[in-house]
Amino acid sequence: MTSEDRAPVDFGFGEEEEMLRDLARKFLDERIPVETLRQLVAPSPVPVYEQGEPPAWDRSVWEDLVELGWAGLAVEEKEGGAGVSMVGIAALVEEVGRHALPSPLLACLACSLVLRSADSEVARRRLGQIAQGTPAALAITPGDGSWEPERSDIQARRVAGELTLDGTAHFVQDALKADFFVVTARLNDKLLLCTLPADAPGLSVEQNHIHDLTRDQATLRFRQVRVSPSSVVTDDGAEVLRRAWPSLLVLASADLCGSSEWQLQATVEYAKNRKQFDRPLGFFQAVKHPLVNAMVEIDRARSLLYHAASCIDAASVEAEKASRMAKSAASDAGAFISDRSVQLHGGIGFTWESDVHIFFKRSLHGQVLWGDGIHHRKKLAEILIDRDG
Amino acid sequence: MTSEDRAPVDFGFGEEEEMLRDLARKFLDERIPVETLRQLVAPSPVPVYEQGEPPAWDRSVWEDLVELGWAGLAVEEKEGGAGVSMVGIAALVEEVGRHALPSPLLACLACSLVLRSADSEVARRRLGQIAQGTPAALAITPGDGSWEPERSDIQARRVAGELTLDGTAHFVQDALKADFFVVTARLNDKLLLCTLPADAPGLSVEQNHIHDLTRDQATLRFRQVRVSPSSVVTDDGAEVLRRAWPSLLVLASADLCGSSEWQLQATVEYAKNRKQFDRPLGFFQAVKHPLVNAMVEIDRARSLLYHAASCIDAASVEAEKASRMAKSAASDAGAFISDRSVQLHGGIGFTWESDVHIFFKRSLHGQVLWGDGIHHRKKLAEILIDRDG
Amino acid sequence: MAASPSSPEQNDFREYARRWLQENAPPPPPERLPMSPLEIMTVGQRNYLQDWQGQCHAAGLIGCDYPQSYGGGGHTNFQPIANQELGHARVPFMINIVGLSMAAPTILKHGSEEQKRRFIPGALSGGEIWCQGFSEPGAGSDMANQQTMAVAEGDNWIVNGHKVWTTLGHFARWMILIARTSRHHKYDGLTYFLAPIAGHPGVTVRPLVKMTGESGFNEVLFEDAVIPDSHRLDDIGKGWAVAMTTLTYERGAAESAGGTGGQSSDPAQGLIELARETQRNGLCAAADPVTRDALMQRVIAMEGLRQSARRARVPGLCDHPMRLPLQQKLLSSENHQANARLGVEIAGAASTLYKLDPNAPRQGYWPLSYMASYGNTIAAGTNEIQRNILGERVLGLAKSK
Amino acid sequence: MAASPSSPEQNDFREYARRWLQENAPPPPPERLPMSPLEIMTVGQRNYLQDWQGQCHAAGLIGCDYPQSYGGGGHTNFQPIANQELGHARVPFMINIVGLSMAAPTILKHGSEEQKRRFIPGALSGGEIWCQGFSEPGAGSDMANQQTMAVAEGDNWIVNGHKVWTTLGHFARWMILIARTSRHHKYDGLTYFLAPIAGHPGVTVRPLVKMTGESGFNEVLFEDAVIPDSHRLDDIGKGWAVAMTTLTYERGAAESAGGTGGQSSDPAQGLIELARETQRNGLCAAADPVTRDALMQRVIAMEGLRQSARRARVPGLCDHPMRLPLQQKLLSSENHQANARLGVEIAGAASTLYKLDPNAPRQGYWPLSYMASYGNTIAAGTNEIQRNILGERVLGLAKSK
Repeated sequence: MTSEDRAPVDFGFGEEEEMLRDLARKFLDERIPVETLRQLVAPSPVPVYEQGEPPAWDRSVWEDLVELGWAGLAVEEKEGGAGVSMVGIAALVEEVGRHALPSPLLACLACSLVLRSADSEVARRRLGQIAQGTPAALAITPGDGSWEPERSDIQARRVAGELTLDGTAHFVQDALKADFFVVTARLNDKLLLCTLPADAPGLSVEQNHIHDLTRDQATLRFRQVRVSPSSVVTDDGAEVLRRAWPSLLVLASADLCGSSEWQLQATVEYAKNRKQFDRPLGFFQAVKHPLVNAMVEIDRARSLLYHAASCIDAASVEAEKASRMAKSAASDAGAFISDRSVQLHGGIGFTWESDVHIFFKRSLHGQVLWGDGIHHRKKLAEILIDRDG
Repeated sequence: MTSEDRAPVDFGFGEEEEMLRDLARKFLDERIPVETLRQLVAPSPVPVYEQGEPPAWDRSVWEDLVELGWAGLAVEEKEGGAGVSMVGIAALVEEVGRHALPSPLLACLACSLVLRSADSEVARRRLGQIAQGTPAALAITPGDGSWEPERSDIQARRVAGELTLDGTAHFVQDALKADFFVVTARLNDKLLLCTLPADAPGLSVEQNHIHDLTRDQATLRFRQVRVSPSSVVTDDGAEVLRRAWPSLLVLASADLCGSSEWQLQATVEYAKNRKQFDRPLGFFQAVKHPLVNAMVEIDRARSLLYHAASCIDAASVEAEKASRMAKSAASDAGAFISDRSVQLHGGIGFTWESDVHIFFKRSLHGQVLWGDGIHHRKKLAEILIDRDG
Repeated sequence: MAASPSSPEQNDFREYARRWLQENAPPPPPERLPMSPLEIMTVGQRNYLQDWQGQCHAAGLIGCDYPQSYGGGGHTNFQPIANQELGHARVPFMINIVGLSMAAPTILKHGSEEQKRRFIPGALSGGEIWCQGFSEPGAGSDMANQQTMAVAEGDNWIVNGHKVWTTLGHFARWMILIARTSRHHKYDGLTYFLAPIAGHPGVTVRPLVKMTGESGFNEVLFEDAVIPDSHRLDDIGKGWAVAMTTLTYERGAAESAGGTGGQSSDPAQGLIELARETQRNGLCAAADPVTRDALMQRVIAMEGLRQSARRARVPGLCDHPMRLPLQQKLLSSENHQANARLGVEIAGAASTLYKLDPNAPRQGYWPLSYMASYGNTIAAGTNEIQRNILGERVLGLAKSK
Repeated sequence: MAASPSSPEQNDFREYARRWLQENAPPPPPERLPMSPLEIMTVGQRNYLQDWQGQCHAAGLIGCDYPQSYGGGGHTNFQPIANQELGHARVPFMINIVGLSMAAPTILKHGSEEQKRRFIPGALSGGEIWCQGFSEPGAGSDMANQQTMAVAEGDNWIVNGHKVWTTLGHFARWMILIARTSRHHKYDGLTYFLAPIAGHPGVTVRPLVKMTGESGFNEVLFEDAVIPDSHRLDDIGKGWAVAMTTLTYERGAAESAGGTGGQSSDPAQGLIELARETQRNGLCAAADPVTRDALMQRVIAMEGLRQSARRARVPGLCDHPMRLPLQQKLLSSENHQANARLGVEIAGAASTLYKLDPNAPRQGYWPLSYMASYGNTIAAGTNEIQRNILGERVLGLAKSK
């Protein structure tokens, strides 16, 4: 159903990408092993869940990531970034997901990918800042439950040459970690894309209470927020986001594939060591076969993930289809292994003390982020059935 | 979601129903055990599949069934039938499905239930004939893949006081066994319901080649077929069929529940006796758990079946909902145990020599008959979501 | 052979129950109530719910079908009617879930006359809260692998051991306890006790925290705790059989055995309402055919469970007496999980929100309920074990152990 | 780090293959062809298909990536291109499915130079049809439980035993055969042979009939059949390991190992076409959102399988070398089954029709294909066993036997 003519057989996953990924794994294994993660984000349910504190993250890890150049992975070298291929980014983000890393990294990558597709002077300046470690977040989601970026609940008005924003951006990921936002707003019949500092007058960042302990999320309210001309990226934001959309889906899919693989391996380990009826749990097909089914689903998602990333790298027209397939598969695989990871861990998997729930919640959040499986299959059907491929 | 106020707690399944069911089981166990069935309908694939012969049935069994009064189960006593409750009919039809009985019985019951809801003199006369053993079949299905009985591909015209039919009835069940048909046709903006002898001039019965070896199916073509006034049941066929529809779904669901239970028990027996890796197959959870899941699905369908039947007996407004639930559950349960019955029988289940495929094909046919699970859930949603229950 | 409608007494009772509930709906709770009895954390919640159960019991809506001598109403088949009306009235749930759905029916079947008079009334009224001691940290899914020991000493038993998953343990007066009275027999070495908990010497209750961040279940330690032999239920060595009775009555069967009615009695309706309120990509989720199909699957599964509970009481429609009863735990827990999961999917982006977020649909019920649902699919014999039991005891397949 | 497009050679080859197929599409078959090589019943069908494979081989579209000395094209990664073009061209399938997807790659890996020269060319050209002798009537899913015995006698082996599920056995010149050469070791007592079939003394082939009523597979009896030792593949006692190679190449991996291209190369597209042509309740099935969602699930699963075959060749993206290859049999067979099942559901009422009915959609392909699909989920180690193998060999879980 797809043509691979333009994308390389090996997805373009070469030595450079492999080295980057292996380094990432090593770094994250050292800096945020799961015990450290648990102590960081889940010492007790009270601070986040009852007192509403923002989920914790380790700024020193972030500073070291910036040092390693990760903030600028999706920024071209001439703007001060590393200019890594989408396949390389996917591989690195899989590691981020596998460690459920709390950080502004995914938000920075998302902003970079959007700004990169805009190709304007303002965009390039912002890309340089991100590459240097200034955290940014995407504020492009309306409140109607739509993840597709065509709409905005923010109204831009130009009065006497002055541009102001009023309205709300919903479900802004890792907003509390950001120094600036990349924002869409309706301007006449166009979609304005601009950037705004987190402390812009008239902008309030309202933290959402969320289940996921490894991200934050916020609602951004704009009341007569002034946008300087030097902050306007483009007034064709719809087209810019349409171009960047497959790469955002790749980010979300890669994070899900990584966390799913962690859940699979953690449950496999448990099934190897835990005994029941005098046999290791994994002896029982009611344990073994669901784990095999989870592996199969994760592998499907991973294969589609690298296909999508390589289509983006090859600027193939297949990229939209491939990325929607990847996100659908990654969301469904995440849902399945999340379910089995708790169930097959038995009593212990159901407790706060276990690591399992941290990944369960990150996955649950990721399954819906930028659209769930049903959503992307619906959009895919419009291409493959109504538009005939 | 449903009210049981009017239907008895025990579904009205009393001594009389139980005796009828137990007698049916005994009779069918004796007259058409599975070896006899296989020799009857599947001695070789050639006659039916290659030479297009109609699937075989045993007329002497049918004559004895008529003797036992089964042809008139759904006919009131005053018309010469047994006037059994829908719950009793459901229980008997479960046995018919469990034996995959080839016979005109289901078609006769279906016709009786339709005619019974018409309450006209013509209908009563026909009911009496059915009760005496004259086989009939329902010709009410258009060719657009719709099982809902509102439409017809037959046009009735009244010219000079003479009524004639032109058009086609599709997917007519057990048509080759019938002496007469109960037919719907469009007459102006009404739906005419009438009866026609199988040898009516201008009517041709074209046998379909079907997979199921235990039924027949035909396309009926009408070319200027004259309908005598004494054959017109009603010109409000739409309402008659709407009232009878839940009971037709109960027939189809009961047949499916019965064949599903046979498939379950046959596969359980195989799993008890067949050894692999020096253990009975049923030791393995990959065999045991799917069989348990099948049992659970069959039980859900059976419970909904008796609920639907008792709603019909109680003339409850819940009958439509309940019968759509039953057919959806029975179709899905049938699909699941059909799948596992072949798979878990391994190589032997895949051969013509095995009994398994006879039930597989009857179930596959039954799953779609009068609408599959998706269809009935769609109609159910219109009641429960759009019309608020 | 025509359908017989409800008896006049039953119709009158339904009318009475409906009116009483209209006139006696409780005041708003002093603090936010949890989704189910499994998450009751505070004394304020407990007092409010205990008071409500007491009123319902006094009004004759709880325990209707128990003999009057044990605090019941002495009727037949009134409880399903009361439960339906409790469900429709959307009043709070009954706090004493273990007492109503497990302890009382088990004592009614296996207890001595004294035990029935002593224990059933408090279970029905909610005056004495019960917890369950069937699960142990080392036992995993193998419920017969109990390590808690009860050693006879005169007219007493000396109990030592460690129970987990003890819902409501922190408020419980009594526990239904399985303990080992012989090391020589796996199944026949188990005995069933009605063990004193609150304030009893040698018994320590420690709250555990669930993955949702909520508490409500506990671990309970027995250290030389003394239980009088008069608190033993049925014979020594019969514990496994008695426990099977308990599990048979749990949940589904609870419909006829005490009532746990309350706000969550029709989850399918709740899902439909959620879909009506939810926008997905600017369209109402209830108008999306894929969601509608999923909703109807849930409706059918829930109705199927209700009708199976009804069919289980018609012997002529049950091939094997345990076939339907043994499915109840499996199906009610998996239905609950599937309902909650669908709620998460329908809520979409908003499912990320915790209950304290003002925009969380229905105070974050769906994701919390989804996570909490694993308690039911894991506890009291994981559903994998439930499937083994069904395959072995009902279908007669070889044991998988 | 930019994406490198296909090589100029590959582009040229694609162009060539496309043109050749346009210009050399075969004439209509003299009689109705079956859905797949598994149901070839008549000599007329065989001759037609054998001729077509021979032409494709001569044109360089089959065996492209095998060395020229074994009858191949000597290229690298041309076969996937040829397969894509064969699929797009909707020409008949390759008859020698076992030869191409199992025998040839296994011989290439394990055979002696003489064996490669002797056997591979005929497998590629279709001149010599192969069948598989891995399944026995008593063995069930336990492929290592082979009872067919091969006893050494001088330079020969004397073979006795009974094989079943032998697709194409009635036309086969050769069989890839696993036989027991020692009763003392279950796995290490197996040896792999390239056994002569057609016209060979002591070998009897009997057709079996499938549930669909079609034949095409057989049972094969060996009664003191003599196989020269030169037809032994790899060492004595290495049969299990060689068989694993065979199963690894089967199906999915066949993409790179010989090509089985032809009309069914994109089943998802076929399902979409079916949905476009099918009315359900007066509406086009392709417009029904529930059907659309199901179709997209199939599209995604099929594309996932293709991309996994691609990823399996990128070591840096495979944690465990056997993780993807061992999934191929499981997934290709279950995808095939799920596709066919969806086809049945979409066809609705018309799915009742057998292939000889003039109104059967696509000559009854979907229900027949659905029933035939169980051949693939059962044969060559049931999918239950495949899951055991994956769980044990890839995930490292304890053996379930």
